[in-house]
Amino acid sequence: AGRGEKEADSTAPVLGLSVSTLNNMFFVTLRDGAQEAARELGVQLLVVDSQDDPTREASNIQDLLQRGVSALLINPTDSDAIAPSVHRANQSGVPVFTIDRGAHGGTVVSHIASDNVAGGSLAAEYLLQKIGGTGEIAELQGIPGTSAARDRGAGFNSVVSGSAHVRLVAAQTANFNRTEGLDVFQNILQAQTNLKGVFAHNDEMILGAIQAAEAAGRARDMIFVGFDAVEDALTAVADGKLHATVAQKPAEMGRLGVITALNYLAGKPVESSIPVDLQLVTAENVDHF
Amino acid sequence: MGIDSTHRRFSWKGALARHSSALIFLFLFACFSLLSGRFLRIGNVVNILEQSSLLAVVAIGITFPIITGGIDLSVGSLVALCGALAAGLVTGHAVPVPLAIAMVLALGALLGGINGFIIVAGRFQPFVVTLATMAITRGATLVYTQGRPISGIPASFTFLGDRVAGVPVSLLILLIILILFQGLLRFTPFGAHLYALGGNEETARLAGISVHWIKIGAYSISGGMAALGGIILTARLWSAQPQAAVGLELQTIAAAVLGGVSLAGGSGGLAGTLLGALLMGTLANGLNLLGISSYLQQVIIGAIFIAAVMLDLWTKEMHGESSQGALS
Amino acid sequence: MNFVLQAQGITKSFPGVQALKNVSFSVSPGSVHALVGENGAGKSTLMKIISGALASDEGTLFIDGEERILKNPREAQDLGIAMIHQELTILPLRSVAENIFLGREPRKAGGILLDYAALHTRATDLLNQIHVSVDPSRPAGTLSIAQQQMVEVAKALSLRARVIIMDEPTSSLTSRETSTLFQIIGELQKCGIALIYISHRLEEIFSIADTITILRDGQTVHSAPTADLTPDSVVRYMVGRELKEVFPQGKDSRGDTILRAEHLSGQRFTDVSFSLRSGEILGVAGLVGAGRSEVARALMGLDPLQGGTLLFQGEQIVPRSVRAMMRHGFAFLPEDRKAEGLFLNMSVRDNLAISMLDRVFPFGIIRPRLLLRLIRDYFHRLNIKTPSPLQRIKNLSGGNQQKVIIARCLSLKPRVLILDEPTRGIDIGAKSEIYTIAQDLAAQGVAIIMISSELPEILGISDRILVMREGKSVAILNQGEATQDLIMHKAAGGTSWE
Amino acid sequence: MKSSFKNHRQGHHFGLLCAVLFLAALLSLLSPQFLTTRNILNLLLQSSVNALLAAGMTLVIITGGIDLSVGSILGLTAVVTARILQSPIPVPGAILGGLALGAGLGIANGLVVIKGKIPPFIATLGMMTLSRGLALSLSGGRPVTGLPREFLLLASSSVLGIPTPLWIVAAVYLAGTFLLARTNLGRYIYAVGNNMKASRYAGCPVPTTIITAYTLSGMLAALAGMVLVARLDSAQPVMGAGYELNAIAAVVVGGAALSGGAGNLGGTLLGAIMMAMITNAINILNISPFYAQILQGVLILAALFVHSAGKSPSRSCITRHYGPGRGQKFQGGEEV
Ligand SMILES: Nc1ncnc2c1ncn2[C@@H]1O[C@H](COP(=O)(O)OP(=O)(O)OP(=O)(O)O)[C@@H](O)[C@H]1O
Ligand SMILES: Nc1ncnc2c1ncn2[C@@H]1O[C@H](COP(=O)(O)OP(=O)(O)OP(=O)(O)O)[C@@H](O)[C@H]1O
Ligand SMILES: O[C@@H]1[C@H](O)[C@H](O)CO[C@H]1O
Ligand SMILES: [Mg+2]
Ligand SMILES: [Mg+2]
Repeated sequence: AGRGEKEADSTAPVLGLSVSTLNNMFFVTLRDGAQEAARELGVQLLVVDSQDDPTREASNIQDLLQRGVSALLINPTDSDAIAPSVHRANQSGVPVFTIDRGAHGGTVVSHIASDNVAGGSLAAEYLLQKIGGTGEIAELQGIPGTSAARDRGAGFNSVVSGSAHVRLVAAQTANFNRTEGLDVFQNILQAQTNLKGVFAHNDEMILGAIQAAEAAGRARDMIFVGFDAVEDALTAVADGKLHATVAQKPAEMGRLGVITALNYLAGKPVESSIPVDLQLVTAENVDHF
Repeated sequence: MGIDSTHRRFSWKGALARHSSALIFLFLFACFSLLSGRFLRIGNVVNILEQSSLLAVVAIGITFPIITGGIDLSVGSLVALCGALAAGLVTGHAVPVPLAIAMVLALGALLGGINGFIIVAGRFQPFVVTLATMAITRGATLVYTQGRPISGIPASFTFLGDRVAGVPVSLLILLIILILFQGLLRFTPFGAHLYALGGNEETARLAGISVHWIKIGAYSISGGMAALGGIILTARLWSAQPQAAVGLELQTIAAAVLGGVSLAGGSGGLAGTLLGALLMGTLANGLNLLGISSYLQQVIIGAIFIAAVMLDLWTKEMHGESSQGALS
Repeated sequence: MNFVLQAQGITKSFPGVQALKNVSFSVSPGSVHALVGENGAGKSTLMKIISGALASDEGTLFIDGEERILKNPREAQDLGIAMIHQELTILPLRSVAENIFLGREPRKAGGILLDYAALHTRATDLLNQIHVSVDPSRPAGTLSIAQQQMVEVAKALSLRARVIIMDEPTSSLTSRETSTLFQIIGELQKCGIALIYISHRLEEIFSIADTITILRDGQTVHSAPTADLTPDSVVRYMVGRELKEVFPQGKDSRGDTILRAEHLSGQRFTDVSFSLRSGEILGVAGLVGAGRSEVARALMGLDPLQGGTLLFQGEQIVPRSVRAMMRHGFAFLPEDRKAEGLFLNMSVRDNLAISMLDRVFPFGIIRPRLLLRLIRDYFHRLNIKTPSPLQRIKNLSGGNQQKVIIARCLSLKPRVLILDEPTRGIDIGAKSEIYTIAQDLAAQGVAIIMISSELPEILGISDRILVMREGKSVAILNQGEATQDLIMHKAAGGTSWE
Repeated sequence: MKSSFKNHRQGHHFGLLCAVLFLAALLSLLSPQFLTTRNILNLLLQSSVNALLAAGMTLVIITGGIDLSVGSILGLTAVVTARILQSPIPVPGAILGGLALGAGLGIANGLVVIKGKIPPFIATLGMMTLSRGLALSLSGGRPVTGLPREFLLLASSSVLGIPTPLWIVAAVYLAGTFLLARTNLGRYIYAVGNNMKASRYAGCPVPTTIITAYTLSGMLAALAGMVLVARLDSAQPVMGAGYELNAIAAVVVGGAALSGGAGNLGGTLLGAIMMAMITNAINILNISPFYAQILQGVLILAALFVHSAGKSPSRSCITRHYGPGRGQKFQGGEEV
């Protein structure tokens, strides 16, 4: 008898967590937060990894339902693509909680997330303020087609386009990836000689960009803003290399997910939207992270 | 001529050689059933079938170019493009669903045919040509969707990803496809000529077979099935994703190879491919039910894949030797 | 005179080669028209043009007196011209029946579906017609070469061909199988079918052909009824000069026994015993499938030996790998030049040098000048004709390719040289050069094992002849006592070929 | 250095060089920023990882094989090397350890291909999944950071004004070219790719040759991984995902035939540079990144047409089975 048998004879609820990808530090931290909470509360948490593939995600969630989870925590690969899976969970009477990204369909008990659009705006506002409301800036975009890239870009651009003296001269994708952040920003630097700042849809890319700017001797002339507040980024903020990053608190999201689900299963009332506040991490407040 | 046929109609070794993937399949099935109480349930078996059906449909398509001795790397991108176009047609342009499906299937077949055309016209390596069109098609998908998913698919479309009386519609589609193409392979001149071409292109040409058209046909089928895969996927996800099916091409090739389809061309069939796809689906499902970490799953799948192909080749070799021995 | 087929002024060039220059050629019904010429004379090219597999640059074809332009083999087939290609075109995994009717399978349901029942019965009928008893549902790859050849004949018949072209059909058949084929050719002739027959074996040509056309360097040099020609005159036309002796008479140079095989067994052979002396040429005769190549492969470490002992210079050795055997002083010329011998896309230099690299450059680093010097020596010794050592070997004629591979063997400075069908598909001029090379080597003390299906050459060149039958050594004959009949008797034994 | 393949392939090189120069000229017309020393150095630097992978891939492809596992081997060796770097083991030890691991994985590939008789496409596809899973397992999905400064010099230092990675690439390509043109092993690599069976009959050390090619490919993947780690100051388990296709594309653009037996490193280097130029151009001209893949695909197709003159490829490496007669079709009753 393998692990599969255990859940059957215990009466404690079993939670299922579907993560969009465990190839990314951010979600690994999210899972860790959830696992920690589950351990503390003495419930079993089954984790599946969609590897950023909505098809695999649908199958994985089906498998979780098959294993008879009492509640589903879903960190979707995409808000649209997750709808049918949520629907299927609804049909089998399993409550669904979404984390980090929402679902555009089906019934979700509560959504635990920070608002990526708001985060994008937050970053833009900081960036514009630091460059004095005028000048040329660049944007490093995430994997085309992912909701994080879309939402952060939307928030960012809504602020930038509202400002008459700031020009977004380069918007290129670096696929949430540090290597590409380095290479792509190297090329952008080549073309844009008056850049005053850059926003990247995640920290990986901004860290690559900083390396490119340092190599070109232009890091001092520029403001860098990232997203996620991963460990490396916090160090960079503390070192004064990175000016700001938008903290998303992934571990907190994971933890809240588990707690909310258990509360709901225990019959306690839960909020339908549980915001995890976004915070701008700068040199001033980095010590608190 | 004295050396006569002591040709045997049945041999255990032969049966084993033809169905070694079936054995592995049964073995895995038994293991998972023992290890997880939830594996061997009707519901889960239906799940596996449903989960494998997309892979199986596309893999059945790709089997055709592989039988010619070629390969099609563009299917993953084609799934995404065709899925997006289908979604775009039924939402943005309000095209009736059956018409949209027909249009997308035709387009997939056309794009596949273009692959085939480039391959035969330039006498290029299929691997390289489809590597190029894989990139181009993915780029086209991004341009068409502008990197955004397309949602708001009507129920008349999404029912293709649903279940009817507990039976997944995609599974029904798969069965129809299987029967249709199995018939095409076994009972029509096209099928016979496809195998001939895969066995020896020059021989086929000298026998007056229009090898170019057959190749183009094979790639069209591959493209058409990728389009069907895209349709099923869009229906299953209620939306079309620009980054859908990344890497699916390698999975489909793996499924075909697991099913005993030789990359050298000229042999293999759809039943094998189906079995290969089911094997992969079962593996993913079983490992999930056992709660194996996704990282470890990749290690296990990689190892089982190599071992299974080795077993397949070895049993085939045994079979091959026994048939040669029958002569002397 | 009425001709079923006439070709006029056919010209064809390939990049860098003029394969055919203004060749004319005609065939009358019910006749056997032989086409001979040295390697690369253009025989296959001419036939491919006639059968629609290649397009000519210039020239016209008349079929039944009507001018025709053939765009593909199919059109030729529809007009009754079928070709059995030099390289067999069997699909090994498909059934015999499917092979016979490939591209023209009987259909039903308005042409949409294959009619397997009809396929099967029609194939059976055809095979019976040529007295071949194989199960038409059997995969063609499991047939012997001879049987496959018959499948090709059945294929030609199924086309209701009125002209059947056979390009070196006997190059891999033994005399028994060849005579079966000739019987069938005779029957076909009676039905009014014309045959175009290409072969390098003159005795065959003289026994079946009505007319002989001789090509040289892409041109017709002579065409006449067989009765007006003699083998000598044909050879003269072919090579453009007098060829005195095909088999040079070497002196007996035999020394001590160098190799002794006792009761060897391996894949597809058992209980093979023989001995070999330095400076000796041991011919190995047998029917195709007798296991001669297998013995050679086992001696070279290509296949495992499963039993028996092998004594080399009195010491027991076990052939573990080709490289190990090469270090012992063995060299091997494989029977299938294209598949086992040549690196088609590599230069003549690299093809020749490949086996000696490790010996000449023990540190693994090539010294190009030295290499070139070593190679030129072989070009000279074996009279290899190539524009440059850097020429790709695929552009050389078959005979010269073969000599390059022989040079490769010689580059190993062998003490034992195994030649498996060294003259297959090679013209008479090159053949005689190869015999001379073998004699010279023997005179220098090299022990030679020569496997051949051509009895005249076995008889002409061997000091002793080992005869194999069904995987066993059945006799060893001395030069004086061996005759074609005796060898055939030993080789065929009691097996019936009818 | 006269060698047969050079003789026959000079034309291709020339065409490719012209194409690179033409593209460069076009880009410098479109953007004044293109033709600056800095940008050219950047561009070369950006192509360096792909160039290293493609060098190994070229060797494997000439033997008639293919190596889909290079991207994953890169990721796994990067993680392992970084882990060793975090330990007290000195930097050279870590580098050697990483290279040894890459070589070991390459040997495993070679063994599965030649002893297990599995087509290279399949063998290395399995290895690709397997080693990616190992990289993720070992790192727990997290980046490995905090690497010693000396190690970072591998990427950040420069000699004579030229970044160290470019020297590494230059050294690899020179050594590789020498290997192919002037050594016994080089001849064997071409021979095996040309005709596997004839190579055995001619006494070439076939298993050694094939295993060596995969080993070098694995080692170069490890080297590429180290350059990448040094550039980024961290190792990530997903590093190198998808790089195998870029490397294959560079080799193909460089003119090697996937059917084996032909190709050389000069072409591959130009191919890698051309691929990097596309990304560079898109970034500099701020073209929508959606078009990047389309341009790359078009480049590959264009390269095919350029190289096609006078060639008639038949079967590719992926269709090839190694080993005596196994999985091969028999013809004329004998295995071919
Ligand atoms: N496809 C080709 N491309 C280039 N040259 C060719 C081609 N086919 C034949 N040749 C050349 O044309 C000439 C005639 O070749 P062909 O095969 O007709 O000779 P053959 O008389 O049949 O010789 P053999 O007796 O060796 O079969 C030769 O020089 C050969 O190298
Ligand atoms: N089991 C078998 N399967 C297929 N073919 C076989 C088998 N046994 C014998 N043959 C036939 O025997 C031929 C090769 O046999 P072998 O090499 O032992 O003969 P050989 O005496 O060396 O003949 P050759 O004159 O061709 O050198 C093949 O061409 C094939 O037709
Ligand atoms: O929020 C996450 C992280 O920012 C990650 O870096 C990329 O994917 C996004 O969805
Ligand atoms: Mg010929
Ligand atoms: Mg033989």
